[in-house]
Amino acid sequence: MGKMNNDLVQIKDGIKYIPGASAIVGPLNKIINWGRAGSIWPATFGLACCAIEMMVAGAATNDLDRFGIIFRASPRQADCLILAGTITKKMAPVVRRVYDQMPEPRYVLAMGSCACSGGVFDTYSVVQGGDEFLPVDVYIPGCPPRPEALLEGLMKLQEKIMQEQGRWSQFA
Amino acid sequence: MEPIRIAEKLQEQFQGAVLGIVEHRGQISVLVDRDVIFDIISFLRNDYKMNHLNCLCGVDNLKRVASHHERFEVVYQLYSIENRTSLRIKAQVPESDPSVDSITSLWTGANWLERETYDLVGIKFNNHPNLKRVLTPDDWEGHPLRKEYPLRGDTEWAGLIELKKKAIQLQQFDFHGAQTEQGADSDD
Amino acid sequence: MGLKLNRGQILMTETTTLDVPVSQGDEDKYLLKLGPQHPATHGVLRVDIELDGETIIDCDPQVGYLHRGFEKLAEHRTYAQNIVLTDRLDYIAAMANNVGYCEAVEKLLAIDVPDRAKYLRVMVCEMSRLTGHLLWLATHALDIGAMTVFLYAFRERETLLELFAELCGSRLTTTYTRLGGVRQDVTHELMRKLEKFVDEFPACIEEYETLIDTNRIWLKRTIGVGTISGEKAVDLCLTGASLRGSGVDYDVRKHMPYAAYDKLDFEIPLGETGDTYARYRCRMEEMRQSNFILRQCIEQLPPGPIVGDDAPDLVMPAKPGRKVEVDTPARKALIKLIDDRDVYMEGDVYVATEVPKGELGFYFISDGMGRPYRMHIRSPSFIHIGALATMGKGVMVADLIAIIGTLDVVLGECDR
Amino acid sequence: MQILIIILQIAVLLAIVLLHVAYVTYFERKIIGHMQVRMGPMLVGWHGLLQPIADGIKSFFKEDIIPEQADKPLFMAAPVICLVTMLASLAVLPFAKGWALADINIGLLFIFAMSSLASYGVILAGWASNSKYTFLGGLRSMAQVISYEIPMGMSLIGVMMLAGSLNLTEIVEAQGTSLFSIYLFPQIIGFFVFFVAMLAETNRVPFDLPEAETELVSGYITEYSGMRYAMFFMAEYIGMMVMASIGTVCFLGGWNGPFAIPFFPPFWFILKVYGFLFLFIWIRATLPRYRYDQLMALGWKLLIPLSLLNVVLTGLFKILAN
Amino acid sequence: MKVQYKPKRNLLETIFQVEILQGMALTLRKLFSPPITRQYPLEKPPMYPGFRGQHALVRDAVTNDSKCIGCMRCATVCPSRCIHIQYHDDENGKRYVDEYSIEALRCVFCAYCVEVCPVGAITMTEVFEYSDYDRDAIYFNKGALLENWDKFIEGTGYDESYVNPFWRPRGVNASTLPAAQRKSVPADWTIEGQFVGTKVRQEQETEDMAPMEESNV
Repeated sequence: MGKMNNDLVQIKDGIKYIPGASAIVGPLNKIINWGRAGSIWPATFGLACCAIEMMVAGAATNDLDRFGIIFRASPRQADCLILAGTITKKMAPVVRRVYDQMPEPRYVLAMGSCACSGGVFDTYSVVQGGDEFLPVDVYIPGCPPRPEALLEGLMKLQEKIMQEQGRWSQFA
Repeated sequence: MEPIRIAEKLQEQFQGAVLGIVEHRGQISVLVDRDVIFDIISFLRNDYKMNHLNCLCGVDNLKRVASHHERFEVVYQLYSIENRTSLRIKAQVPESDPSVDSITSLWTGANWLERETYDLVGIKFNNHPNLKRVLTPDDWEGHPLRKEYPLRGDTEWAGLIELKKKAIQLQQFDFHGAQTEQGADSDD
Repeated sequence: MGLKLNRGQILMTETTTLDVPVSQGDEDKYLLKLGPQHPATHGVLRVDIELDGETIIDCDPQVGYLHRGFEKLAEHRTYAQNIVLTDRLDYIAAMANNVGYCEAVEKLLAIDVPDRAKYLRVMVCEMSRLTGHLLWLATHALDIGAMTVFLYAFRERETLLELFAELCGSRLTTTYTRLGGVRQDVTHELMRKLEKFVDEFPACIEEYETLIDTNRIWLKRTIGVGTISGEKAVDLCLTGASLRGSGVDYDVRKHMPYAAYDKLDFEIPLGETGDTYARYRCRMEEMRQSNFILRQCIEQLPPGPIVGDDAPDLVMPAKPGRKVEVDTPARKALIKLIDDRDVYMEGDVYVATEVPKGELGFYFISDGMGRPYRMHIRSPSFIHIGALATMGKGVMVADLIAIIGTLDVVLGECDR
Repeated sequence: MQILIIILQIAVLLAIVLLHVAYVTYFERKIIGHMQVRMGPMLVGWHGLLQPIADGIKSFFKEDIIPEQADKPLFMAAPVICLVTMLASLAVLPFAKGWALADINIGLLFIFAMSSLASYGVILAGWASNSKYTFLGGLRSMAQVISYEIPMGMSLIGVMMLAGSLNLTEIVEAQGTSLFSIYLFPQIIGFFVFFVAMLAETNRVPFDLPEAETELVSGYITEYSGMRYAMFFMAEYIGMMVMASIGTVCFLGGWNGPFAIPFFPPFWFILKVYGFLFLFIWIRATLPRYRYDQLMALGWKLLIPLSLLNVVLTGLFKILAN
Repeated sequence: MKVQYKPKRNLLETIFQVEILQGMALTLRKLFSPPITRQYPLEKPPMYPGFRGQHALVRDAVTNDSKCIGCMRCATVCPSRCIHIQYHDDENGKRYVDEYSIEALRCVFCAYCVEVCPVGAITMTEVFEYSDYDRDAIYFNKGALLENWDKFIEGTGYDESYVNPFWRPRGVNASTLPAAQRKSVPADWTIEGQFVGTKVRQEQETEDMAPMEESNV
């Protein structure tokens, strides 16, 4: 990592580029981001109530497949982790492990009050928010959010992906 | 047969062991000594066809111990599918030795209910085949449904502390985490 | 550059396989931990199985991955606030839980419910039974590999959920009942939609049955799988369709009628063989019966208020019938009032209701305060998963998946 | 010069086939979607037409994880074996008269050999990943392929007997004399056995046990990510196309149009292949999945006797006809 | 009642796979039937009054501020304890609400706060799309809650007369409600206009008719 840094010029915090390469890198970036945004595959990972609404979002009425989103059972092939439900303390290490098994680039959506902040369950056995141990990209409020709200969150995530610069994990 | 008749019959059969009969909203509960609990329940099961175990749970009587006999209680709700009668048995369990006899030999299904009671209230069941925690992690401290246990727990579970440490440690391998770290490097 | 390597190393120290680390056992035996992240475990169930080839020698379900401390939390909230918690218990059929909870608290505190509210409760109960059974059918079929049934079942479920949203503003977590009644009355339009649904639903059941009912693969996967005799089922404390599939006639709606069930006409379908197919048939029949009950509700809904006169206020656990002062100064004082006031009688009740999964019982102890002293939930799923240890022995991996599906468990209710 | 032409031919064939593979996945999602009263891909490109390309780009730029405990060389070799063998079997397929890269005399045998080799890739993937699910998936796949190669080969013996050749071009040409100039009707039992075995061979529903999602997560590909996963995916779909092509060649008269309608011959060929693929997708949308032992029983107890019966009947038919 | 099984298939049905073909015919039929999918970003789902969505404080047209009187009933009844109110009383005993904030990410959307509010100050709107990259953006203070109301009114065409069914529960006697909540509502929200079972209605009608007939005679 250290040697790579010398070639990179930092524009602002978190954004760097190789001087002179922008003619190639720019369009490539756009294409990659477009590809990623167009095929977000979340891991099949339901935790609690919100998982049911997540299933509804994948069913015929809302059909996540329209966005190119299909659920993958194995985290190795997933791009996105939807925290759909309450994360208990017993479950938290497992959630983290699933996240660790996902290949870069990976994104996390916290769906619903419980995943965002623990919700009504301010008790001994519930983690107060998924962001205590995971980098959450999008927070979706609701208890549970409507399936459309999940779609909206995923569209927010797509917007975020489209703005990324140089997240090419294969070659990073 | 009316539940109250059964309760009276119990009082007859197990003299001294039945500590009282309480009625609330038409439901009869029988307070019994914990030593005879297995006999009483197998008696009910065999002689009165109380073949369905609705519910088995532990109660901590810390805050109302004055009006009751002992610190803990194990509540058995029995129902007879044939006769359509139900009866509640409450075994009194002292704080000094919180244990009762297991009824897993009568109902296989009681296995998990007893484990749950052990897990959450901390009452031990003698002769239980596999008495370990079921809902909380194995290395959990304390029994959450005891009255002195605070709602948010008194100590943090070791597993979560470890996880948070690991999360911070792994942050540098994350895309955003890695970038901020790189930024820090290039400043040097 | 180093990103890949470093992450791999850290992964290695933590785990060698995709799943939870596995202890080294016998050479012949093969230990597999299905879950908690597994597509067929309906959430976060973990089943540790010991395999010999594809046959399961030992099966040990592990739960608690969704243990949220319901019973403890309920002791710290008022009776009215706990209705909100029951939504999240069996989140597939939240209405049925609401009704079960309120029936229990009303019995404990002796609150009367008007007739109309009783009928409305039955109505939403049966609607949620349909949603529950449809979700069961969908996931059960998906587990066995028939993916289209999943989407067809969700199509009808969606109609019901939208009806819930119209009735009480939320699709899943309904919070519909109140102590002493229900929160909202139905509108004419809602009932028109419901009537349309009731008319169309039998054809939809036919559709599912066309796909799987006589399909040879479905028959092979379900007949003779997970067989339990009636005696064994009672011994395992099973309830609901899992029990009735074995021919034991026990349904709380008939045995201890609550709400308006004693005024309605319906039958309890019973299986004979006690295998997965019998349970499947039972649930399909139950859906038809529920549809029939819904039609009766539409016909017989009596006029009148939806909340009883002695229903307690939401904020103040006042004595029944007592008028509540609106402008009590501050929250602290309010909370103190709630805690101190000796409003209810001491005592305990156990009230069972029939939810889609089986018998849902609430055991309450009141010490006279505005909050329950102890609330125990007899959750059918917890006991059903307990039975999985017995039923899962000696079958194949694929059968275990079918058995988990047929027991119809939901982890939110199991772990509480 | 000869070599250059061949290389050019290979390149053109690969490009066409890979494009078809990409769009077969699109059609599968679309058709299954509509069968399930939903829509399938809609928003990436017009009616989701760019969906396969987006998937491809994403997979290519995805991090490539090799589990630390995995057997690295084998782990990396497995997807390559799968893909290469499947691509190699494309070489002998006659898309029209004379339109085969290698018009060899043992065409059928070559394809069998290659499809058996591909299952080595699957087994290696299952073993090398060093994970429980992949291992079980690999085992299931091994048993399945062994038991279904036999009925598949035997079901085609009837075709070979009728055509008197193993060369695919000759098989197509030999069908000219048959009813409707296809072997489907004289070989109806053989076709049935072949079709079932074909489903099993390509791991499609109702025989998708090696990658049964609800049982083994993703079976043998559980540990693969990014491009390696995409290679398995492509291999699976090329496998489907190859099998469909054999079905077309052996039972449906290859490039010959119905009632001898003259038209661009590869059109008929591709149309028939797509007919098979549609059937694959249609079955996937309808049927549940067999259990492992039932699958074995079906293969050994039903399909093999049936295919033997077919051989006997074909033999009798040939004798009587002569 | 014993469950009924369909008859076992006979040999002919086994050979020709009739039941599988029936299933396949069904899926083929569905292939050509219109999909039920709602194309979400273009087509919004139908919303009904009383959907429990984003929170808002009703803006009072007169004072241009919230109607909240700081009675703390909502904060008390909230099961997830996500409402925080700060207020001060002046010398005359009049109460001023300084800050009213809702931690929307902790809220369980039960609408108890709406139901208990005596003045109809807080409401739940029909907005549900407000996810964000930032957790703080979904912590609503008083200004944000008032803005939510403005946005809701603007977007949906409702005006001041919007009645949330949780303020004014359907089928409840209006006289039992606080004055602020006695708004005019559609007829079938009142007890008089409520839906009555079809059979019950018929019976009522015949009963009503009967005396009339008698009087006619």
